[in-house]
Amino acid sequence: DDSKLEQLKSQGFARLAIANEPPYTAVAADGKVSGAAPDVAREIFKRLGVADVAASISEYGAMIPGLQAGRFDVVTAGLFMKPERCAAVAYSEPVLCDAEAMLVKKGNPKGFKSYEDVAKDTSATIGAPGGGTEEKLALNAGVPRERVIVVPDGQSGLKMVQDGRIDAYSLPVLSINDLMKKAADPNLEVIAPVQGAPVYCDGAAFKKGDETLRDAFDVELAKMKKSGEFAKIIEPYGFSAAAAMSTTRDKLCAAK
Amino acid sequence: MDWDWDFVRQILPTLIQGVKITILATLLGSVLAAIVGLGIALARRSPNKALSRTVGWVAEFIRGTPLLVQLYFIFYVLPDIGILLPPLVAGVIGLGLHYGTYTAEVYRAGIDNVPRGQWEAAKACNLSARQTWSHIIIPQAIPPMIPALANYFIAMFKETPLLSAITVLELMNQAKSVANTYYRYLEPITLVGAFFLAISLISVVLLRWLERRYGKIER
Amino acid sequence: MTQWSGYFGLILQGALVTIELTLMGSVLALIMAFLAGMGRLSRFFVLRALATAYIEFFRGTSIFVQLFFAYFVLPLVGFELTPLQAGVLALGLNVGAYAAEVVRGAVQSIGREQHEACIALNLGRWQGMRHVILPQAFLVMLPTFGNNAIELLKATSVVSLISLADLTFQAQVVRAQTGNTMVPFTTILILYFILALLISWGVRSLERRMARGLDGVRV
Amino acid sequence: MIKVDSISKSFGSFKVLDGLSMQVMPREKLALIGPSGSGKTTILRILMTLERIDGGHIQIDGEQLYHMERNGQLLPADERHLARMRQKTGMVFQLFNLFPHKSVIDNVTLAPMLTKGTPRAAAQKRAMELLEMVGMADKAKAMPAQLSGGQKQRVAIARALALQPKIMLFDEVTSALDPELVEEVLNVLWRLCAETDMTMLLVTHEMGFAHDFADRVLFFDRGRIVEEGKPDEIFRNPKQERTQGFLKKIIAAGHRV
Amino acid sequence: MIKVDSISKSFGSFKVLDGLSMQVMPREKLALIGPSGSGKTTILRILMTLERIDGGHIQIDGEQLYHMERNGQLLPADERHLARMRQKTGMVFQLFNLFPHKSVIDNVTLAPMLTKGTPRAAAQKRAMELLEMVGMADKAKAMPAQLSGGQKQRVAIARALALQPKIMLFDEVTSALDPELVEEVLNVLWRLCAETDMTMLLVTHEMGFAHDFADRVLFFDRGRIVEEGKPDEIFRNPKQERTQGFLKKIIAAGHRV
Ligand SMILES: Nc1ncnc2c1ncn2[C@@H]1O[C@H](COP(=O)(O)OP(=O)(O)OP(=O)(O)O)[C@@H](O)[C@H]1O
Ligand SMILES: Nc1ncnc2c1ncn2[C@@H]1O[C@H](COP(=O)(O)OP(=O)(O)OP(=O)(O)O)[C@@H](O)[C@H]1O
Ligand SMILES: [Mg+2]
Ligand SMILES: [Mg+2]
Repeated sequence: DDSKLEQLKSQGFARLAIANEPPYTAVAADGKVSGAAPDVAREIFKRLGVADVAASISEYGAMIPGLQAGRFDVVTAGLFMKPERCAAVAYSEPVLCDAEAMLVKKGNPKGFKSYEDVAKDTSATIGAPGGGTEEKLALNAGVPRERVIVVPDGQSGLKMVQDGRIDAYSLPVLSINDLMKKAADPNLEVIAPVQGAPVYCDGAAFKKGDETLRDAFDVELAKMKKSGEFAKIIEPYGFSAAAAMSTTRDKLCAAK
Repeated sequence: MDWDWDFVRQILPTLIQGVKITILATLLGSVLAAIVGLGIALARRSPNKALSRTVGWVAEFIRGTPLLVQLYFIFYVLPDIGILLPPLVAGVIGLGLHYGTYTAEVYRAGIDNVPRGQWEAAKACNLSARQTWSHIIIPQAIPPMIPALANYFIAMFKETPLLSAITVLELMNQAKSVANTYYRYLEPITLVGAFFLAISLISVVLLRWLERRYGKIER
Repeated sequence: MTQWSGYFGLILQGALVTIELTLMGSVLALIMAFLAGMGRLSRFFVLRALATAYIEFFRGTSIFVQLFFAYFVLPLVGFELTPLQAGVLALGLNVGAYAAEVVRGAVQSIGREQHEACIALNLGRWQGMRHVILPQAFLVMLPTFGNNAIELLKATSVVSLISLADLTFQAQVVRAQTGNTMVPFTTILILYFILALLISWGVRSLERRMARGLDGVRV
Repeated sequence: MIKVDSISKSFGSFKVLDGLSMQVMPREKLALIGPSGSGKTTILRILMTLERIDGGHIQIDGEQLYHMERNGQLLPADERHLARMRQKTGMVFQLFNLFPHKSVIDNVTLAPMLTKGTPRAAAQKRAMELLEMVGMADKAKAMPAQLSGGQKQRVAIARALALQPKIMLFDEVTSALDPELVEEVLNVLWRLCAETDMTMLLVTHEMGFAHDFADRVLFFDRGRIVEEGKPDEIFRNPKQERTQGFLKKIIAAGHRV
Repeated sequence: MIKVDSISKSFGSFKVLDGLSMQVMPREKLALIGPSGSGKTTILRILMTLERIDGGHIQIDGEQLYHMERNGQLLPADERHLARMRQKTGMVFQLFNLFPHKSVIDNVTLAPMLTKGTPRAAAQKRAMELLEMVGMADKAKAMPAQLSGGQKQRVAIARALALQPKIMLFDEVTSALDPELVEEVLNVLWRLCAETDMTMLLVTHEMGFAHDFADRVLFFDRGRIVEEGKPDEIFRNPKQERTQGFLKKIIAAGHRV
């Protein structure tokens, strides 16, 4: 049934959960929300007849419970599709794709190329967002729990690498690049992409049960991808439209 | 969301790891708070006006601002001036400083509550300042403070989840971590709540006992 | 660097949210404090038990857990709250539980002789409470209420957990957008402190106004 | 008339009153004397319903105080019965127990306005008369903290009188006062004694005053009445050894009889 | 000998003592009487160095109390000088001020052991003698909270005596006691008066006792000595109107003179 979409139309806006993580999302000095993920969502909802979106920044850990509790209508925050997540929410087709990167000290003193390298060096620590893709990749690569440091946000991770508290901080490539750009610190270096880590794509995440809305979203998304408007929105932020169009939700949700 | 006992069993060991860190942080923080508080209380009684005023304002500042922000400050800003602390150490220092400003008030009240007549009787007995403190004032001031101090240590215990902001893997952080791994929130958070409640109820009993045992001096 | 004024604007917006939360939370806390505090003094077992359960539960579980429940679990059982409502609810109920004990303590601190004077003058229980005991007890409560309000102010910093754009949260946003840690955190520390000073100043002047005449000199 | 019939009262395991009986006639002025801890305050507090009794009966004006008759049965009194019975009695405390947050006149008008619904104007008029009587009319606007002990006690007396009780209980109303201030309160009691026909029960250590003031003196010891009689009999020729010992000590301590 | 030379003392803007002078001979027993607030307590507290003076001089045994001579100059006394001078004086307070966390005997032995280094055994022996004297030997092991007011006060007297002061100050030592307990403390004072040759200054409202006990009576009013003389003169034939008024009121209030 279309009731969810009708409801959004009549109230005139959809509630988005976004992360505090450029360039997926950005907050301008005047408080206006932009960034690749919300821009795409805003455009599609406009086409669906929902005039506006109301974006609120949320912790990663609070997004899925917030969606389940009906706090948000959709999460557009760079939540990468993975089988477990696909079980918890209803994803749209892929939107933003990115590989994984690591931030390390200049010259990569410990010589990391992959998460396995971190696992092998018994004194090495790696930082990652709690509950994020990178945390899981590191754990799966065999880095023990106590050497995977849960870092609340990107700036904290950057600071911890600068201060030598962790040896590497891992986020998607574009996020790391954005951090680097803002920090402009010549003593840091980015390793991208991390070897052996797949390229992930996110999608707009809907509550289980809102599949009709999701399907309507997908239709508009596909149209935009075809017309090239999709690329026009996300490429200025550094994302590749081709990557998103080369894969599907079903593939990503089935992976591993 | 239905309650899943199997899941509970699965995550319990991880949460217990967090409990250990939580308790460790509380204990270390309490010791530090007890010492810092005494320092502040004595400095504020100092006849040196500059010292007592400065310490007074600093304590007032620490007490008037959130521990969360202080923790950020200690952990992320202090390295800029060359002070690099491991997460747990930074957390314990934050807790100790913050609660030290509270315990200082307890010490102050404890000392003020010794009746003036006791100071005067000590003087009439010709005791020196040191003898008055060690034989008359402190022995009467400490026992009534014990329940109030214990109260703050329990409060501190319940604020340890803040340490997750500076990457200490205490109970709340562990719970969030497992919740994000399995996308189940009800069980971990409820368990955390139950754990805090259990400890609090036990400590209420303990507190009542402390109050009975040390609460007042019969005059 | 030119954007700083804009980001300060963002932080000020956060300050407004913090103030709003503090005010509304304080009102709720005050109501709960009197309900539960008087409940604990009630003659009726059921009221006493209810009040005790409320107080022990909300003092016993950490504010983090309560906030999480108000925001994520209540909707599952049909109570949909906006983030602001959830924040006010959790903060108000939490601080209200602490303040309830203040109410009880203050009422009990009014000597038995005042209660007896009420009986001897044949005032009813509620009349005595309303006209004799509470007006005196309120003066005893005020300073501690002030402290509770400051605790509440500080506790608002944890609402960032439920996406409320309060001071601390905005500081994090500014930090992520500018890459600067020192400036936003120093700014909000100062803002929190100013707010805390305002609260204690307000309470103190209220106290002074109400205490007028109570310890007057003989004329 | 007050009729106390073998009442007993314990605090924990300590028996304060032990089968005490006594009668007070209407308009009688009674002085209760006796050593500390003998139960004088307790009996007044029981008459004021500040303490419950463990056994026995008390009648005031022919009505049970702590019991009520329902369908021929004697049941423990409920709060409503007590409130009604309480109207007959007023009490003045050793430590005055004024309401510190209310001015002198508000202390006096509060109870009539709340319990009898007396309009404010009428209550204030009556209060001023009473304050006049105790010599405190000029302090009507003052707060209790601004008064001396003797002044506080006089206000407390006016406050108790405002409810027009038939029975007034005074518990050591001068013993918390500086010696110089005692007289002014005793003067008020004298006037009260002369001008009204209230029944008055007075606990005091001022033996001289008790002697001159009372129609009858009761000597308490350990929760019992050891001796009673006209003041002259008790003070000049106490029969009981216990009474003799007590009076001797009080005299040795410098109190006039 | 104590020589007080035109001392003054204010609390804030309120002048409590105003150019007060007096002399006390060795072994003299002095009673200080006067209305409330007249400065009796204050002068005792000044002699005990619990308050500083604002002007004037005090000599005890020819030595300055609040000043010390250094190279011919008179400087304000430092804590060491005060501590030394304090040895001459002992004080007993209205509210006893026993140390509640110490047993009776420890209250008495504490000061000799700490300030004079008396060995424990000797201090305890002496303490038992003193407790014997005040009739409290059997309560040596008790805690203060277990004692009655009169018993507490007797222990407080023993404690003050333990330091063997030459001058003893008593500030209304019976006025916080139940009337029946007053006698036991006055008895101790009588014995003390007879058995030792200490100089004693006694503030009291017990006019009868003051009369019998004192060699000389000082009548205080508003921080000055209004009248002084032998007890018989003061109590029977007070010259000053103020004194007459005061004594009249006290007598009217039921105190024997
Ligand atoms: N609430 C109470 N709990 C326990 N014991 C009490 C209580 N009230 C009075 N008592 C005890 O009962 C006894 C009698 O007390 P009461 O106050 O009637 O004596 P009193 O004759 O008025 O003595 P006083 O002259 O000292 O006022 C005392 O031993 C007292 O300690
Ligand atoms: N620490 C103080 N601060 C302010 N005023 C004080 C202080 N101590 C005493 N006073 C005032 O000094 C005056 C004299 O006090 P003092 O205690 O010497 O009187 P007193 O003669 O002992 O009276 P009483 O018989 O009531 O004990 C009083 O008016 C009192 O209020
Ligand atoms: Mg009594
Ligand atoms: Mg005095």
